[in-house]
Parts: sequence; C-alpha cells; structure tokens
Amino acid sequence: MTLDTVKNAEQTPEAGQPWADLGLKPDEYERIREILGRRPTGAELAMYSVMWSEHCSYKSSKVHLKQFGEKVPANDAMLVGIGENAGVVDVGQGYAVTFKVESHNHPSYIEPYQGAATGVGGIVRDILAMGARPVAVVDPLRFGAADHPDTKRVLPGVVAGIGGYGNCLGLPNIGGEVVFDSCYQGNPLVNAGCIGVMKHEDIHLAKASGTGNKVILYGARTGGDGIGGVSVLASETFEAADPDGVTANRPAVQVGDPFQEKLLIECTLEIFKENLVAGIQDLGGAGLSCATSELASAGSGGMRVDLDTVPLRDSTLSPEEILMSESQERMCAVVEPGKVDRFMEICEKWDVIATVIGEVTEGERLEIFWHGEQIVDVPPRTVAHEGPVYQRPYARPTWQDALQADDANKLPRPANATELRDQVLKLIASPNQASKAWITDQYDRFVQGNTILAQPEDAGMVRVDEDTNLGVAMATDGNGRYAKLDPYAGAQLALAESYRNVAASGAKPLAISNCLNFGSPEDPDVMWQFAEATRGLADACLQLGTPVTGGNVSLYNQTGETAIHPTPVVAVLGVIDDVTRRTPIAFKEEGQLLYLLGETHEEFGGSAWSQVVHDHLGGLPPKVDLERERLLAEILISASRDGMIDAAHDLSDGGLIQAVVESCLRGGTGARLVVPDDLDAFTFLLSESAGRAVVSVPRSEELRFTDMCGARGLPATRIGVVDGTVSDANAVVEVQGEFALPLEELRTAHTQTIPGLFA
Amino acid sequence: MARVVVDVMLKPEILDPQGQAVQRALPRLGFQGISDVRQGKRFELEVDGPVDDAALARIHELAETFLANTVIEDFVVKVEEPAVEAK
Amino acid sequence: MARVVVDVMLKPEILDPQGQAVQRALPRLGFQGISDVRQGKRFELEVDGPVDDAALARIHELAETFLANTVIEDFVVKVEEPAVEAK
Amino acid sequence: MTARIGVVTFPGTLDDRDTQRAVRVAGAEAVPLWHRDKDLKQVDAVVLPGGFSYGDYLRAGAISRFSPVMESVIEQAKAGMPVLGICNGFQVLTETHLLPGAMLRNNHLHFICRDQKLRVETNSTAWTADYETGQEISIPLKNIDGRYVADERTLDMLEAEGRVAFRYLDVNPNGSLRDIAGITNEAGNVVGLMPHPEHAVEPLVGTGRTDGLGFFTSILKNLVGAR
Ligand SMILES: Nc1ncnc2c1ncn2[C@@H]1O[C@H](COP(=O)(O)OP(=O)(O)O)[C@@H](O)[C@H]1O
Ligand SMILES: [Mg+2]
Repeated sequence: MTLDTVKNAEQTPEAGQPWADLGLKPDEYERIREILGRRPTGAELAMYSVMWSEHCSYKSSKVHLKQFGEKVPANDAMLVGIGENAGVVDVGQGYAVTFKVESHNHPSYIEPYQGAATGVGGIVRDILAMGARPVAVVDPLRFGAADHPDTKRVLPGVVAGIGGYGNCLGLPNIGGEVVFDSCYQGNPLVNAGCIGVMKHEDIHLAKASGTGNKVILYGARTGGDGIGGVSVLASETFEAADPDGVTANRPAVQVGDPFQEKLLIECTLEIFKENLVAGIQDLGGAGLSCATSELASAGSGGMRVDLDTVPLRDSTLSPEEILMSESQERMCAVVEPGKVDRFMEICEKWDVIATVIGEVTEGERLEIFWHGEQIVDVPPRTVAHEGPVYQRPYARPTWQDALQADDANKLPRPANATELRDQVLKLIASPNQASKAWITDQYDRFVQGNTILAQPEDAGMVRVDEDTNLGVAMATDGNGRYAKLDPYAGAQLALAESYRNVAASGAKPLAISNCLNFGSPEDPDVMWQFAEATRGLADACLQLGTPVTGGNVSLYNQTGETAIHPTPVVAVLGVIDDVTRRTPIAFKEEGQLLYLLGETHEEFGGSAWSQVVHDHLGGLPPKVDLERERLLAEILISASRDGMIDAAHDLSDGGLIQAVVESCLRGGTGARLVVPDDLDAFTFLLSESAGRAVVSVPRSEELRFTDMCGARGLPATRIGVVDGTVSDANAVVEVQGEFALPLEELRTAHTQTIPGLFA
Repeated sequence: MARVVVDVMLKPEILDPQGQAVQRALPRLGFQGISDVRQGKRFELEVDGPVDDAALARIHELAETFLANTVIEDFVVKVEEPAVEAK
Repeated sequence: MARVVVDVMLKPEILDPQGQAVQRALPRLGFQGISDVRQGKRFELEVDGPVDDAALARIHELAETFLANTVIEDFVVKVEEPAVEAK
Repeated sequence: MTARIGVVTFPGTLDDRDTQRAVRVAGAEAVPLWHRDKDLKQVDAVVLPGGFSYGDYLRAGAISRFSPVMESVIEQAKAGMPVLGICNGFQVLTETHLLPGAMLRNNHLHFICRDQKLRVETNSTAWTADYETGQEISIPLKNIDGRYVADERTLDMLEAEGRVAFRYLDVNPNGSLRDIAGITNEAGNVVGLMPHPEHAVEPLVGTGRTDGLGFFTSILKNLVGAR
C-alpha cells in the first residue's frame, strides 16, 4: 500500500475511503472535505474519526451540557472550569484540588480486569496532567443481577482490576458504590474518580504555545492495542460486539501497566517541581490524535510532529494506527528548548522513555510527517473542538405516565410486627443494601498515610496538610431507579445524596463532577432522559451553589433496544478546615441520644423496600427540597465543628433502619428506637424521604443542639438512644413495641451476602 | 491418568508488562543476548481416563472459555505424557 | 534466533490456591474428570545467536537465580524451535 | 544527635513517604535512599518500605533484590546493621535470603486490606524492644502476596530459636504457615513482617491507633543505647 500523503490526497480526490467503517456519517465526511478543501488523507481520516466520535466530541450531549457552564452558581472557589482535563477548586491555605469521574463501561464488560484497571489509569493521568499529585480514588460501580452467572464473571474481575491498578499506584480508595440491577446485565457501569492536590501556582493546562518549543512524548511505547478503542467501544458499533460477536468486530482492549504509571506519576511530579513544562496533556481516548490536536488547538501556534520518532512496541504499525493507538501510560508535554535536557534527565532517573516528537510552529496548522512526507495538514481546532454538534430529537416516553401511576405507596405493607421485622432483615441482607466490605477490603485505603475516613463511612476524607489538618472529602452517589421514575428529580437526588454525605462527614460541599451514564442518544426516550437529567442537575447545582467542574458522558449503554436506567452519578467534593473535627458514622457511646433530622413522608417510589420485597419499580421518587438539603448540611457542619454530635449518618436507600443498623454495626453498639407519634413504624423505618440524617448527640450537648436546630428551623426528632457498650455480645437494635434484632444476627445478615455470592 | 498442559500467552500485539520488566532486568543481572521475554501461564491438568479426541476437544473448550481470555490471550493445548493408548 | 522456554511450577508440596480455584470451578462449568490442576508460569525467551550448551547453561542459571525462586518453585528449560544446529 | 534511619525507594515503592513520616514522628531523622545508589549515606539503620517495587512483576521483591542499594544493605545487614522490611520490604528480604522462606499469593487469591491483630512474639530484636513479649497490637495489613511459607525444618528451626517475631491473631488473613506474620534473623537485627507499622503511628489517620510506633521508638532506643 502506498502512503496516502497530503499531495496524494490532492491528486486523487475521488479515491474511496472507509469513513463509514470508522463510524463517520456521510455529512460528517462531507464536512471534513469542506474544512480541508480536499479529501482527507488516511491519517487525517483516522484522526477526525476518533476525535469526532461520541466519546471524544460529545456531539449528542454538548447542547445539554452547556447548561453546566451557563447556570453557574456564584462560587469563588472555582479556579479552572469545564473544558480542561479536570476542573480545579480552591480549598484554602494556598491549596487547590482537582477531581473528576470517568466511565470505562464497555471495555469492562469485554475484559473486566483490564477494562476496569485502565479506567483507573486514565482518570489518574487526567488529574496528574493538571499539575496535581493524585491522592485518592473512588469507584462507583453497577452490575447486573447479583445472582446472574455473568455478574460472577464481571464483578470479581472489575474489583480485582480497580484494586490491582489503584493499589499498585499507591492511591487509597476512599469511596464509591456497588449497585445491582438487571438493567445493567449487558452494560455494567464502571466509573472511576480521582482527586489530586496541588498548590495554586502548580496548576498546568493542556496547551502548546511558544514557537520552537519541543513536543515530548513520554511513558510507554506505542503499540497496536486499543486502536480505535473510543470509536469502537464507546459508540453504536459496540452493539456488534456482544459476547458472541466479539470476533466479528474485535474490540480494542488495552492492557494496563500500573507500574509504568506509577513511574509516570513520580517522574511528572518531579518535572512539575522544576517547572519544566509549558503545557501538558495525558494520552487517553484517541491517543496521539487527541493529545496533539488538543494541545495545538488550545495553544497559540501550530504544531509539527514527526511520527517516525514515536517509540513503538510493534514496528509494523502504520501511521494511521500510531495516531489512533490508545496504548496506556503515555503523556505529552510541551517544553522550552532550554529545558529539554533536564526534562530528559528526570525521565531517565525514573526509567521512563521520553522522545522529542515535534515542535510548536508559527503557523496555525497541525502538520504530521511520516518518512519525510506530509500526511496530515489540518486546522487543529476543527479536529479537537469544532466537531459535529447534534440536536438529537427527544420526547417524553409514552410509558412514563404509566410508570409513575404505578404507585409504590399502594404496595401491600407488612401486616404486623413480625412481618416488619422479617422484611427489615431481608432488606439489610439484600445485595444492594448489604455490606460491601468484601469488595472494598480488596482496595488499599491506608496508603499515603492521610486517610481520615474511608469505606464504609458516608464520605471518604483525606488530610491535605499535616501541619494545619486541612482536609478534603468526597462522596459519589446515583440512583438509577429514581432517575428512571423521574430523570429531572433523579439527577437532583443524586446530587442531594452526595452533598448530604459530604456534609454528614463534617466537610463543606464545594463543587461537583459527574458521570452521566445513559442508553443510545438516537433513541428519543433516552435523549429525553438525558435532557431532563442534565437540566435537573444544572438547576440543582445553581441552587446549592456547587458548580460542575467537569465530568464525563457515557452513551450507548444498552443491550439491543433496551437501555439501562438513566444513571447520572454525582461526585461532590467538600473541604474541612480541621480533620480532627470529622464526623464518623459509628454509634459508640452508650446513652447518647439519637436525633432524626428532617421530615419523613410516605415515600416508597423506587425504594429499596419496593425492590427487595415486591420487585417493583413505579410511582414517583422522593420529593426534592434543595433548601432543606442546604440547611441540613449547615447544621451537620456546625454541629461537627462545635462538637455537638459524635456520629452522623445520612439517610438514603433503605431509609432510617438501614442507617441505624450500619451505625450500630460500625460502632459495635445497639440502639433503642421509639416510633414518633406522628408516624407509623413502617414509614418511620423504611421510607426514603430525602433531606434527612440521623445523629448521635452526647447528653451534655442536647440542649445546645436542639436549640440550634430550632433556631434555624430544621425539624429534629428525638428517636432513641445508643444502647449497650461497645462489643457487648448481647447488643440489640430494638424498635419499641415492634421488634428487637440482635446485633450479631444483623451483622451476619449484612456481611455474608456479598462473599456468599462472589467469594 | 495423563497430564494435559494448557499454555496461555498474551497475544503478540498486547502489552506484556511482566515480560518487559523481566527483560529490562536482565542486563543488570549480567545476561546479554535475550531480545524478548514474554510471560504467560501454564496449567497442568491431571485427566482421569483416556485422553482421546473427545477429551481433548473438551479441554480445548475449557481453555477457550475459562483458562484463557481470548480477547487478549492465545492458548495451546498439549498432551504431556506419552499416553494416547486409548486410540 | 531461537526460542527457549522456561516453565516454572510451584513445588508439589506447596499449596497452589490458583490451581485449586480453577479446579473447584470445573464442575460448575460442566467439566468432569480432571482430578488436579496446577498453575504456573511460562517464560518465552527469544535468544539471539545459537542456543548451544553454553547458552543453555546460562539460561539455566538465569532460571535458577531469577525466574524461579527455588525455595518454592521448580523449573524446566526447553528449546522450542528445532534449532541447535550450532552443535 | 538523633539517629539516621534510611528509607529505600525502589521504582514502584509506595510507602516510602509514610515510612519517613513514621521515622520523624518517632523523633529520628529520615534519610531517603535511592535504589540506584550503593551509598547508604552513613545511616544507622535501614527500612525497606512497602509497595509494589517493579510492579511485583515476576515475584514480589524479585527484581528489586538485584538493585545496587541492596548490595550495600545485604553487606551491612550481615555486619549487624538493623534492617526492617515491611510488606514488599519483607518480600525483598526473603528474596535476598537474609530471611528464610518465601512469600506467595494469599490463599484466597485476593488483595486484602484490614486492621490486623498480631502478637509480638519476641522483644529481643532491634525493632521490637519497646514491646512486651506476648503483647497484642493491631496494625493495618494490605497485600496480595502475603502468605508466608517455608519447609517444615525451617519452620521448626524458627520456632526453636525464637525467631518467629509476629503471629496473626483472631484470623490468619492469607494462609501463612503457623500464622507467621513476621520473622527475624538469628542476630535479631534483620526483621521482616507483612503488616504495616508505619500506618499506625498517628491517632487521627488510618485505623486511629498508634500500635506501630513502637517499631520506630525501639530502633531509636537501640541505636542511642549503642552509642
Ligand atoms: N465500589 C466501592 N468502592 C469503594 N467504596 C465503596 C464502594 N461501594 C461502596 N463503597 C463504600 O461503602 C459505603 C456504603 O456505600 P453506600 O451504601 O452506597 O453509601 P451511601 O448510601 O451512604 O451513599 C460508603 O462508604 C461507600 O463509599
Ligand atoms: Mg451515606
């Protein structure tokens, strides 16, 4: 095959090109020809096709994501907003924090271990590229039915992959989620998030400026794995790659090398410390195509790259393949000529291969050469930032009304105390509500020696400064069942829960990232869910004052015609001035008073109870009251700062009883609960009304605490006491007049389910 | 009873970080002249009964569906002991 | 250029939980008649130059000091390609 | 003059900064040592910290063992310098044969991170002098290749010579033979264990316990006493 040079493309305008196989639509191909004024070369076609894929261009979601930039709450903490590798917020004392969540759903279904592992690798490089030291990871996960045989294949592999990669990097895993629902059977959701910390002056951006500056590719050699990964795996063509069809359209899976990534982290941090880079970008989806076009597009000049210089693992790769390869553990830096030698020295110190592959030029073009011939000559913005934008049609699904009319509040309720007790026990042991310790114990949560809170606390928390005790906290939440019933409210509930979790730990919520997992954007039902969810999230962020700093969209999560539940996952980042004031979930002190904060209504739509007991999904999700969420958060934060509470646990799926049982198990104590006068026991224990938390108040603080709640107008109801000393073998969780469950029976029910299924 | 061996190796185009780490260590240990190292898995299966074509076909299937992940790995099935008297 | 293979297996008296896990999974997958499974490592070394006795002796030493930990593992060195014209 | 404790960084070491912090918390000076340097910078003792040196590829510790710094560490250890190997560091010490036995994949095959109870079986080593023999402590354990094995003769010898330094209590988290969590050489200067004392030196972080601090205060006392 002869090389398809720019000259050749000019001379053979009619040559046939495989644009359709690369996932481009006819009008998209036409647009490329229009931009270039000729047909693209093979290499240019490769670049446009990966960069204009849904994954890289956000072509279906862009029009909706715009709101996150438009409805921005006043917030001085924001240092870098949407559009960079990750957003950056000010957390005080000169520190800045960058964080983001990304999806690696499709690869993890095909190859659970490597798919999940490289998902962690990718998000960590994003954080690193901002100039930050990665300090923690989180992993919101969703799988098919817990007892489905394929879940036995996928879950252990995903968990081992996340652990295998993250543990080897030395990043504590401080939170996440594990949710089972048969809607995820053919589309598990593997989202991964990372937090990084830096000083304000260390923030780095992905841009190539300064004519004559060198472009350096460093890290792993480029191989033939993962070619076209984003366009194949994260797009409609993925459908052809279901388990039986794997060979028909071989998915481009990559193998991760966490050791190489660890070296890359240390090497890059040392390079930052000596101020050696003018711009930097990680290589993720779309590999070099993405890195070079984004760097050049964001910078002031053009860029020239000699592809021959790229270190290869496989010498037979074509230039198109080199441009598209998604080999992991690579970074691209722009470096002033005078600093190149020192840059190379540091790479050598860390055994990292580094190569000058090009330089910043005066023009405005991205030019790529192979064997001395020009094979790419494009305006980089058209590749990186001016891809197609679709206004996909959307409409409220015809089935939505019927779904909402199928009211969960009308389901048969337990007839007596024994039935109530049995249902509580069943709930506590159900896969979604059971302890995830078997999973999270496969993750290192202690490494780096700064972990203040980790699983199973409400939020993860790490210390940022050893001397001042400044810390940051993060929680991630999402509830696909709520979002299916009402995507607008469901997205807001995801934010509200995550926000509440952070506040319950004592930290002040600052900003958010998200990972929006949905079905096919070509389905108007799904597109409506997406439009509603983004609108809901943007409105709620505005109201709560927590800007969106960045995020990720994963579409085409469906099997055949059936989409997953719409699943917006929200990660809230919070800050705490003094980590010694953090609030754990454990009930520890006998005799402390239990207060329920917020109001309880009959709200069972989408609830854990309706799923576990009735296998039902219908009605409306719990009502959202963001002003109440904000007030609750303020109370939780003040109470923690002023030492008025010793434990707090937010209420979410499973309701009050779930939270109380978890806090008792964590502390090793029992509890005695009294049903308030205005509630029936069932609603009291199992309703999922939002905006609530349970706290444990030392008797000496009771007055001060209730005064504060009263003064600020937050309903606080005394619902019982912590009962029995820590490790009392006879401790019970008792609901007076209803039932008593021995703590050890609860522990067994809560902890045996997951190992029973997967160990 | 006979022994059947299944060798599972990463496909040539897939990164083999373990093999690479071993190879990079060789010069330091004073070993020259080894241009590539790949590391894979070796399974030794003790098979009751005759290792006939049917048994080998089943082991082949086992390798394909379980021992190897054919998205990233290739495998080879070999009978190790003289065996095959069964024919 | 020739390929030399080093197979490394845990000593028989050492517990091999990986092999056991495979074996335990077999009945669930519908496989009967496999009485034992052991899992080990396979290294494929591409050797520049002739694989003569001297080269093999060096690889043997490499296996003994590096590729295998002889406290817990046994190893076998094999030339895979026809090779050995060097003799 | 405070004691100088060297902390080695191999490529892929993770707990070097934490170990340096633990050394400082105990009141000694932490001296970073780089795997490529033979120079031990005149430290009084060396810690080989945890992590995944060389990605744990081949076998945990197998590649690091051949680094230049280890040549000096082996030499000095044989001459009596105190050396502590934590987790990956313990694996390196068994690979060098400064300590007998070997580390294998956990019997359940998973990475495990937990707060682990141990018994300090001897306080006559350089790193355990500040504990009582028989004292029970809880410190984090986190590894995937933590199963200690050795042949029966070696195990019997270790027991007979009082060289089992730490034993797991309540649960054996990985199938280690005779519940062994850590051992010492004959002279008591070289100690290795799988759990992580350096992650249990501050009341606030990790498990909130400081049971691991004794390792670092022991060595300090030992060194100052020797002067
Ligand atoms: N995949 C996971 N990785 C890390 N931590 C997890 C994971 N799944 C659950 N957790 C942790 O387990 C605890 C309980 O989870 P969950 O019940 O989802 O919390 P909540 O309902 O309060 O949001 C939390 O600390 C959460 O961070
Ligand atoms: Mg919570």
